[in-house]
Amino acid sequence: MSRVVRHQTATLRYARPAPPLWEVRLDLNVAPAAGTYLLADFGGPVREPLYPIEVDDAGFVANVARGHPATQLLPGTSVDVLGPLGRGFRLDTTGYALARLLLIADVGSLPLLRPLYQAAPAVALIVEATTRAQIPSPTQFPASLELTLVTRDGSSGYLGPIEGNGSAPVGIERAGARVRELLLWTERVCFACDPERYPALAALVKEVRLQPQPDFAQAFLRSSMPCGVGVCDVCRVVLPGGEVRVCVDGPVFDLLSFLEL
Amino acid sequence: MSRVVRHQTATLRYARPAPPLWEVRLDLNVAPAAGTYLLADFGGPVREPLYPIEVDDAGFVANVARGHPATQLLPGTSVDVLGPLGRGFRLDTTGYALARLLLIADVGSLPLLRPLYQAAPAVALIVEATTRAQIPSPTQFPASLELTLVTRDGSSGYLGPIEGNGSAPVGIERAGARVRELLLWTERVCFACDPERYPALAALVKEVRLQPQPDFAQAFLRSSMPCGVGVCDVCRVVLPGGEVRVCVDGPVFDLLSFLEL
Amino acid sequence: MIDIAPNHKYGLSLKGPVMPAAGTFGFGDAYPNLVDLSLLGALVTNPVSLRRRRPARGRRLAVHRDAFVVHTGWPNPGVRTVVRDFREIWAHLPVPVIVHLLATQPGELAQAASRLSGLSNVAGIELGFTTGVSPRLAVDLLDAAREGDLPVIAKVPFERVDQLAPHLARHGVDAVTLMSPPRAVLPLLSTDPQMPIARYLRGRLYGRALFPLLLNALSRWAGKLGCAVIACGGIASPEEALACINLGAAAVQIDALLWRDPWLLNEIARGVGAPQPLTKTEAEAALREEYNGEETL
Amino acid sequence: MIDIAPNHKYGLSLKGPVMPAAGTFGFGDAYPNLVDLSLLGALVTNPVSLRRRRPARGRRLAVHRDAFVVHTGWPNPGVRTVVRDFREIWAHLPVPVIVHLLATQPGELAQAASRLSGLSNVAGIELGFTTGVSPRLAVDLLDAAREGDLPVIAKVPFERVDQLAPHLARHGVDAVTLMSPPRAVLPLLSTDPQMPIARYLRGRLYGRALFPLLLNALSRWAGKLGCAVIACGGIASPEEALACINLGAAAVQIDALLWRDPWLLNEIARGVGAPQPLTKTEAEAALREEYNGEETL
Ligand SMILES: Cc1cc2nc3c(=O)[nH]c(=O)nc-3n(C[C@H](O)[C@H](O)[C@H](O)COP(=O)(O)OP(=O)(O)OC[C@H]3O[C@@H](n4cnc5c(N)ncnc54)[C@H](O)[C@@H]3O)c2cc1C
Ligand SMILES: Cc1cc2nc3c(=O)[nH]c(=O)nc-3n(C[C@H](O)[C@H](O)[C@H](O)COP(=O)(O)OP(=O)(O)OC[C@H]3O[C@@H](n4cnc5c(N)ncnc54)[C@H](O)[C@@H]3O)c2cc1C
Ligand SMILES: Cc1cc2nc3c(=O)[nH]c(=O)nc-3n(C[C@H](O)[C@H](O)[C@H](O)COP(=O)(O)O)c2cc1C
Ligand SMILES: Cc1cc2nc3c(=O)[nH]c(=O)nc-3n(C[C@H](O)[C@H](O)[C@H](O)COP(=O)(O)O)c2cc1C
Ligand code: FES
Ligand code: FES
Repeated sequence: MSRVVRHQTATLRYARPAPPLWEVRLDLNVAPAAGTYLLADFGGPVREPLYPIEVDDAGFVANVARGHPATQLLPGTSVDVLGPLGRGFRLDTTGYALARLLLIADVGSLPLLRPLYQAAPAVALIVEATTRAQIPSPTQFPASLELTLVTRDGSSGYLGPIEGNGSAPVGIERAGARVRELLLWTERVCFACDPERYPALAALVKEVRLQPQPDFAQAFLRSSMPCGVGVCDVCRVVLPGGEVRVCVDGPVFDLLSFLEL
Repeated sequence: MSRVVRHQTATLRYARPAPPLWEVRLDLNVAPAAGTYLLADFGGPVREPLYPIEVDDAGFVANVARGHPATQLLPGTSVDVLGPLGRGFRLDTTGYALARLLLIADVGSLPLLRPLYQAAPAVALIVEATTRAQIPSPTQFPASLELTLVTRDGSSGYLGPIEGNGSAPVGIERAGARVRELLLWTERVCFACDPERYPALAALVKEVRLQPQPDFAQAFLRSSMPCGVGVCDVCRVVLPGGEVRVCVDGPVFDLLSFLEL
Repeated sequence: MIDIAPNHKYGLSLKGPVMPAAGTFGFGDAYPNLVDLSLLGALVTNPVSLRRRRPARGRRLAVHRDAFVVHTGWPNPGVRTVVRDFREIWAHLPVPVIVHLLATQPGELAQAASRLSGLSNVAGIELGFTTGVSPRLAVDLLDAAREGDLPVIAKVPFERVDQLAPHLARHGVDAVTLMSPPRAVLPLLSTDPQMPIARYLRGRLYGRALFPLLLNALSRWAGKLGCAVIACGGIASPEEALACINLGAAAVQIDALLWRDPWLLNEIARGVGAPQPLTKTEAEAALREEYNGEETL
Repeated sequence: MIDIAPNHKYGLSLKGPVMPAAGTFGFGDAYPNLVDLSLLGALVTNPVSLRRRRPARGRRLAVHRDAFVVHTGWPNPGVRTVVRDFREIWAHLPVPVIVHLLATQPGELAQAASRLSGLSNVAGIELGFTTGVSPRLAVDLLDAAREGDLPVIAKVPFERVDQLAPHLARHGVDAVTLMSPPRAVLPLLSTDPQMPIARYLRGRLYGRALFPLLLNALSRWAGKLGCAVIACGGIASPEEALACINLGAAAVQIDALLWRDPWLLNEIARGVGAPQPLTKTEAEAALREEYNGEETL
């Protein structure tokens, strides 16, 4: 379990509104992989996790809430960070390069999957929102991405929920068949949704793929993480598949850990 | 006792080192008179007093400690201030303009008297330091000021203490005679010294002037002042002349309030 | 109107739930232009004793990050002089006055309380106890204060809430203020490098960190005492005041944080309006601890 | 060397006065490159119970300015698994290990304590009590823990210091840690505008504001118990550690503030060196309250 914990000084490049949140960019020597995180000291009594939503060689971009102290910092300010920490998305453990990747997200958690948009030659993305107005404009996605839109009220795209079944009103199509099709097509699927949905989503994957390989489906789990190294137990949760600490065992878990037995 | 309390927004003009302290300049609509103060909000849980050491129509300069949060502020930052508060030096209560003014200070408290350097046609200043090295260069004083230097070790100027008596080693002159001469010459004397010396200084004034008018001799008293309006009792002290609150009854008191009976 | 002493013959009715805490706002005349008293529920005076008390000596304030320690010894000129100097001002205030009395000795307290009877617009007494007061003495002091005819609120020291609040409630106190500030100690740094910590200051602790401790006290006692509870300790926003009222506080006192921002009193009064506390069931639900099963195996 | 258990047959000798607090540093392997353990006096483990404990559910952290509330329910896999997983690591640490045991029931505690006997480099037990523990149960727990052969330190809940510290000292505890964190409550804000405060979180309070409360506890008890006192609560600098040692603390624990700055442990260890507490007379002088005479007239 013992692992080296990196301590870095990042440089704030900019902080700008990206409604309803803000975006901050930090320059950094060792940039975080998708699904990992950094614990940043913004002056509060505990560090705060920053999850990368864009990554390049020189650093990364993360979202923070409006009014967050980071939004008040001037470009060039040094920020003390621990990390990258945690286990991110695992795309290359099978020994061969991934050809097809499926991403599934609530619109609120969608940015967490952004670093994966070009992680394979063919990437499909299913985004679910409550209603049409919440769905980002298609111009915000790379053209290479195969996009499937789902709304809970059927006001745009397929009728959700993704994990749901049953019939739809005339003229509206249920997401179910499309989701199943993509689940059969893909080599890996990465989720970023409200965790309360993971048990049902796990059941869906299990149903479609029968015997999915470990890590075939991966799910991102958010948590308060004051320590990041597994000592404080604030992020320790009981999943159906066993007790885990989000900070070191996650934040990305095998979706099947959420499968209720 | 009831009085209006002014609430202003000052603008920080600059913060720069003035060893061993820092100097901050604040622009302000109603600038403080010598011996009064402002209570500024620099983000701590209590406001902090700022005493003016230079005043003009557009604002004032004050000293703060090294590392004080004000030293980290950028020019143009707004600072929330209450005041001016308190009773400052009183130079014009006798109905005619003051012609001769004497200032007496420890070298540490000297800046507090700086706003009085040109408060009368003839101003004399007695500065006392422990040793020669502490005395500021004479070029730092206006040429119009009649300067008397006193050191506690006789290494420069007269041999202190100001309130002391007794003979001096050959070649060194005691401050006593010079101080008495200036006390007889002046119409008012303003002190900024370690308050433990005020009882002895009061006795000296009393001895030289016999029946000094009220406020002939005035003494500046420093204190923690979290409220500034007389409600918290943190600054309430018992002087031989009665119980006072430094924030509203001072910070400048009749020196004779310190006279032990 | 909120009646925080419904069992008292006069009651103690407040137009709103916000008031200053004893020792933070003086006797009513200190912030004439910065605070609109008419928005408040009551004025709580600075502490008063029967006899004059002198101020403590030496350093009396120490700041530590977000908190600070104050030690004054509660100087005051004694109840007779306070009444003489302020009765006219109190009579003309737009809110009722609650006089905070320092409670040390029952005989003296009874004398002090009786001096407050019949004063125009003086509507209640709040008692301040020393931290070490025994439960028996606390009740004797309560009884002494009730020899005057005003409703009596007991302000309970932080360290003694669990012991004294239910005890005083059983003995018929009209209301309880939770809580007077914790005792705390901070070093006073000296400039002597050989002996950097030559002195410590012991006193009352103020600051925003009191708020989570206050909520804990409220969650344990508000709604369970059979009398009104007034919340006091580090409240600095309308949201924080509402968090107290939700847990069952009938009113809130704003403490030494108002030295920095006196207008906080009005901001909070405007922000909370005339709030409704949660029902008992709602409050219990809001406080329910979530466990994932207890020890197994 | 500082012996914090001089009356125990083995004693408990520390190379230096600085250690992590229980629950903040894990079991010894979490910060391999950020903390040089050899600079510390001891390692205090996370809390361990006889049986496995499950984590609490729901939100478990709430931050309020300079302070924060944590609620975990002290999950741990039980003493048998902890010993199995960490005994090898402990045996090779450059500092002695003090295992923190959650003390609820004497029989269980005796079993847990006996599992620690004879483990290489395990040099002591620190007991954690629930806030509401009765003095009698606390002593029964102490006696149970002593059925193992290790020195026993009692970590006393903040709210109960005055009651439990002298009581446990009279009953022969080897050392006392002042203090385990206060219980506190914070609102958990929701996004529902109709019901902005739908939940509250109750838990342990951490942050720098604990420090003035810790110094108060130390000033009341360190040097007066006849046993060693370890200071714990919001210590965040060598100066603050020295302020505790001056008042008579034999050692200091750094608590949850080290999650932000793990290197604080080493910084404080380097900064305090091998300090000498003040003599009793010096400490009394440093704490003397300065009054300007009591009530007059
Ligand atoms: C010369 C002199 C003048 C004084 N003048 C004043 C004055 O002007 N104003 C003033 O307010 N006080 C004054 N005091 C009182 C002072 O502040 C203390 O309250 C008093 O000294 C009692 O202290 P102690 O040492 O007896 O006990 P302390 O240790 O102070 O405790 C007093 C009692 O409170 C209990 N107690 C204290 N803290 C706690 C806690 N955290 N938890 C539970 N119980 C606690 C103790 O068990 C004890 O019973 C004066 C004291 C002296 C000696
Ligand atoms: C279903 C369930 C599961 C639980 N699981 C866990 C768990 O996993 N981990 C865990 O740690 N705890 C657990 N607890 C215990 C919980 O945290 C409380 O300690 C327990 O509920 C006792 O609370 P209470 O309501 O009886 O009294 P509380 O109000 O919590 O107080 C308990 C005792 O402490 C005293 N006390 C509390 N606060 C103070 C104070 N400030 N000053 C003085 N005395 C005080 C009280 O007087 C009382 O005697 C669990 C409780 C329940 C109901
Ligand atoms: C008459 C009297 C009344 C007191 N009332 C209180 C009180 O209401 N709250 C409190 O915290 N302490 C109270 N104390 C006890 C404290 O020891 C302390 O004196 C008081 O809080 C004033 O704080 P200070 O002396 O540190 O300024 C009281 C003490 C005396 C002598
Ligand atoms: C076995 C046991 C041991 C406990 N030990 C402590 C302790 O050492 N310090 C403390 O503040 N509370 C202690 N508590 C009591 C608290 O109720 C609380 O459960 C504990 O502090 C853990 O905090 P949390 O549950 O809020 O995370 C203990 C509770 C139990 C059940
Ligand atoms: S964040 Fe502390 S254990 Fe995971
Ligand atoms: S500063 Fe508050 S009374 Fe003087």
